[in-house]
Amino acid sequence: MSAAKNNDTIDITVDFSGGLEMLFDNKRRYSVSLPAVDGSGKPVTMAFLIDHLCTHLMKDPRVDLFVLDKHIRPGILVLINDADWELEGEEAYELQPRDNILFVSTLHGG
Amino acid sequence: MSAAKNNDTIDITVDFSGGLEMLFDNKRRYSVSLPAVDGSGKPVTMAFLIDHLCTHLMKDPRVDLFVLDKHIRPGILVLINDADWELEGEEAYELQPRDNILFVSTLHGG
Amino acid sequence: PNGSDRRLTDEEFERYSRQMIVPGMGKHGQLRLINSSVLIIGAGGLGCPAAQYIAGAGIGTIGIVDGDVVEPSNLHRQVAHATSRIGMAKVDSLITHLRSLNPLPTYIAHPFHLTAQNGADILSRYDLILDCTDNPATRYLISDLCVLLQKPLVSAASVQTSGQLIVLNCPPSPQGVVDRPCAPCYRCCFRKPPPPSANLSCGEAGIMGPVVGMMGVAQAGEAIKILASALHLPQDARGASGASGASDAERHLTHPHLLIYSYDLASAIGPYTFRALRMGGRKRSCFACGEGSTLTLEGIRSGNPDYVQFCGGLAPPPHAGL
Amino acid sequence: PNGSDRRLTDEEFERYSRQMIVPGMGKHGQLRLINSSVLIIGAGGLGCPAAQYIAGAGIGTIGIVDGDVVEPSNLHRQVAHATSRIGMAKVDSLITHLRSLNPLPTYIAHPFHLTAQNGADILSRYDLILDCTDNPATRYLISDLCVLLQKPLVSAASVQTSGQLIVLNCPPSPQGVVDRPCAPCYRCCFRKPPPPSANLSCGEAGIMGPVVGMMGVAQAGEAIKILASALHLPQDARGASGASGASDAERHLTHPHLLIYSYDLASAIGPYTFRALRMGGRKRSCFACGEGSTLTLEGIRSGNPDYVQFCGGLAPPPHAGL
Ligand SMILES: [Zn+2]
Ligand SMILES: [Zn+2]
Repeated sequence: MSAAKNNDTIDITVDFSGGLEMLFDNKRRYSVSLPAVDGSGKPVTMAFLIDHLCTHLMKDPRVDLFVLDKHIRPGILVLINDADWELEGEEAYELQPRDNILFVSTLHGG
Repeated sequence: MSAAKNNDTIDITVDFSGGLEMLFDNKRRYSVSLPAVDGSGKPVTMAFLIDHLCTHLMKDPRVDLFVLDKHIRPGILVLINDADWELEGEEAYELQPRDNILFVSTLHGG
Repeated sequence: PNGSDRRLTDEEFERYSRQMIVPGMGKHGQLRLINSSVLIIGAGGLGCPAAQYIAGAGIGTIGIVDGDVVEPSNLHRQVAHATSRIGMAKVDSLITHLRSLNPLPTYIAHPFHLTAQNGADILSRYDLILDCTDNPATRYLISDLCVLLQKPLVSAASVQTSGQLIVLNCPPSPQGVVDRPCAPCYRCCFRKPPPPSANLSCGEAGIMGPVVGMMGVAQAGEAIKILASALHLPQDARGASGASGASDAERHLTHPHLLIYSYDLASAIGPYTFRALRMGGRKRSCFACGEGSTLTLEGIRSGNPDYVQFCGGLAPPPHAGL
Repeated sequence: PNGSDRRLTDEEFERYSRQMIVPGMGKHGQLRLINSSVLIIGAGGLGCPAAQYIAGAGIGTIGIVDGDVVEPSNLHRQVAHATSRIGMAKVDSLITHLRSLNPLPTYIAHPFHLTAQNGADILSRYDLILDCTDNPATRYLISDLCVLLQKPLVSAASVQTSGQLIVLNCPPSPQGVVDRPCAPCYRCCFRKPPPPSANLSCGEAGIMGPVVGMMGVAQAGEAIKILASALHLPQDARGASGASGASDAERHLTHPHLLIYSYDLASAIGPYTFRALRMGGRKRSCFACGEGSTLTLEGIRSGNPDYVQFCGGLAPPPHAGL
């Protein structure tokens, strides 16, 4: 579907909410530039983004509050353009320019 | 700025809020298709849209609750893509495809 | 249940006049509220403001569940309690306030925590449930009971500077039905709880009063909307009272939005202060409501599933109400 | 003003502990609240919930202005009043409730309507103003006084199923300064009032309780944010307490967002339930705060401008508080 060349980039915004922003330097919004294709020439996916966030943006050593066993930990909702990523293919979703990705931890207090 | 041809159209959404929806058949959102240029070949503006709404969409006979002396009546805010239209040129603003225009009456109750 | 065609009393007309003249409410909507019953689980930071507006609107029967007593550290956000009622059961303190606001509804006190043993009996007596609790185990229990008892559920949560709200199971569908669009349950949206280390309570992590207050008032707003417009009933039971313009899916909440509120002590209101996130409908694979689910009321009563273990092995805190 | 370095008492620590542990608040934020004063104009549908959370949070001095008495038709939404206090001055009824919630603040009753004659004297005694009134004439008067007295203003309004909120004049700048970005006043955003025929009051047009309740709680949230983080003070007076990530413009509200809430009795929460609309900053041509403005406190006191005439010649309703 994507006709990206090897040195194209994709610019997206990534938001953190519900307390997750504390793991990312207390910033609620990041502009993120990703290569359009991964090392094997395939369009970059949500899985690629999550790995990128852990490697490059996360300041907090408690990675397991974001990722467990290489997947987003239970209790975090992932939204692609404000829709539950389960409606969009989850980790296999291929990122599009100007996508907004939101990670929000579910709350239980009251 | 616009290179529109005579039979092009521009598709926008128009929202009503704060009670104004009552003048428009109690619908809060309309999809509106406008000619890209007006009768004299100029790109269509907010002034054109307002005239179009009064002529084609308004069901309520009380036009003066929306337009007074050919201008939007005092007490109605106009937002172009969620920004006050005073920041965008007001009636002279040239509509762009996919614009969202919101009319909201200011409230004073409490 | 009975009396849906009765006249309003003069006292009711006077008290509810300002909401009855709102387009879409009317005498019809007011009578629906008067003939409805709502259960508010949790008399804390969410339950206090929710109960104020639910009682004010004249919902006829209002039950409150909570096993805690009022403490001084509650009072910055639990605005229906009072300093003079510190030490009193929260349920009794809240009902004291509600009765002084509006003596017309019937108030029912359930002065203990909701459990797998007592839950079904309590929830079955009400038309609509508000989850105003503060721990994952109780939240999954309430949702499972709402699936089995076919009750609409207005669920909210709040910690520190964040709030969330979603309407679930509305309108309710029989467990296991997946051949048509059905509203999701809590498990459809939030399949697994966070590990206990990632779960913050208001007691440990803190909470700003207006943040949880906003969510509680919003819960009342959704509950009143659902009951006054009968959004939880099938189309034919609602009659032709719905306003034009809203699609049946919008009315029926089969694909609800999760509202999130992000309050920032250091910044002004902006475009991301409130966001409405589009969630899916009922999931075929849902443990509670999906195809072939084996969840039963009898199972829940006898400890299956084990909610405490599911949520990481910690029992709900002794002071579970926020 | 004094005592900003004093210790918190044990009672204060206990009562405010759950908000003090929220990141960004702390003892420093709590002391700022305790040393602040807020004036709530209107003890109705907005003022009741706003006052509950402002009192709960421990703002040190809380003034209430309202000339009305409690009526039965108020009680579905004015949830800090009580059936037993029908006929009592709203100011006294509200303070009764607030004092039972939190006896620590100083409460000041102004049991009369705000007027061009008494306004400056009252507003000048407070750090921040909440406009919880119900008519255009009073709203323009309050804004003009806030410009001249350099007070931040949290303004909200609500009718039927709609609500609005905006933070104005925050931080305040001297009247007439237009050579740098300054926050707008009410007139900068709403230059002219609607014709009287288009202006709806809650008494005539109705109001859903949770809608006005949401706006009142949100007003408290913005007031607490501004005072705890000192967003109304110049950067150097605030110190280094602001969290990173927010630009100075976001913190300083020089281009505020107008929050609008659209509650729909017939539909679920959706992406347009809440919208934040970007407004401009101070307008060079503003009658009140702009370049060369001739508005003065003395003028206001002596009837210039004429707010009633400006708003279409109708005096504020005799029962002006909602
Ligand atoms: Zn389910
Ligand atoms: Zn101005």
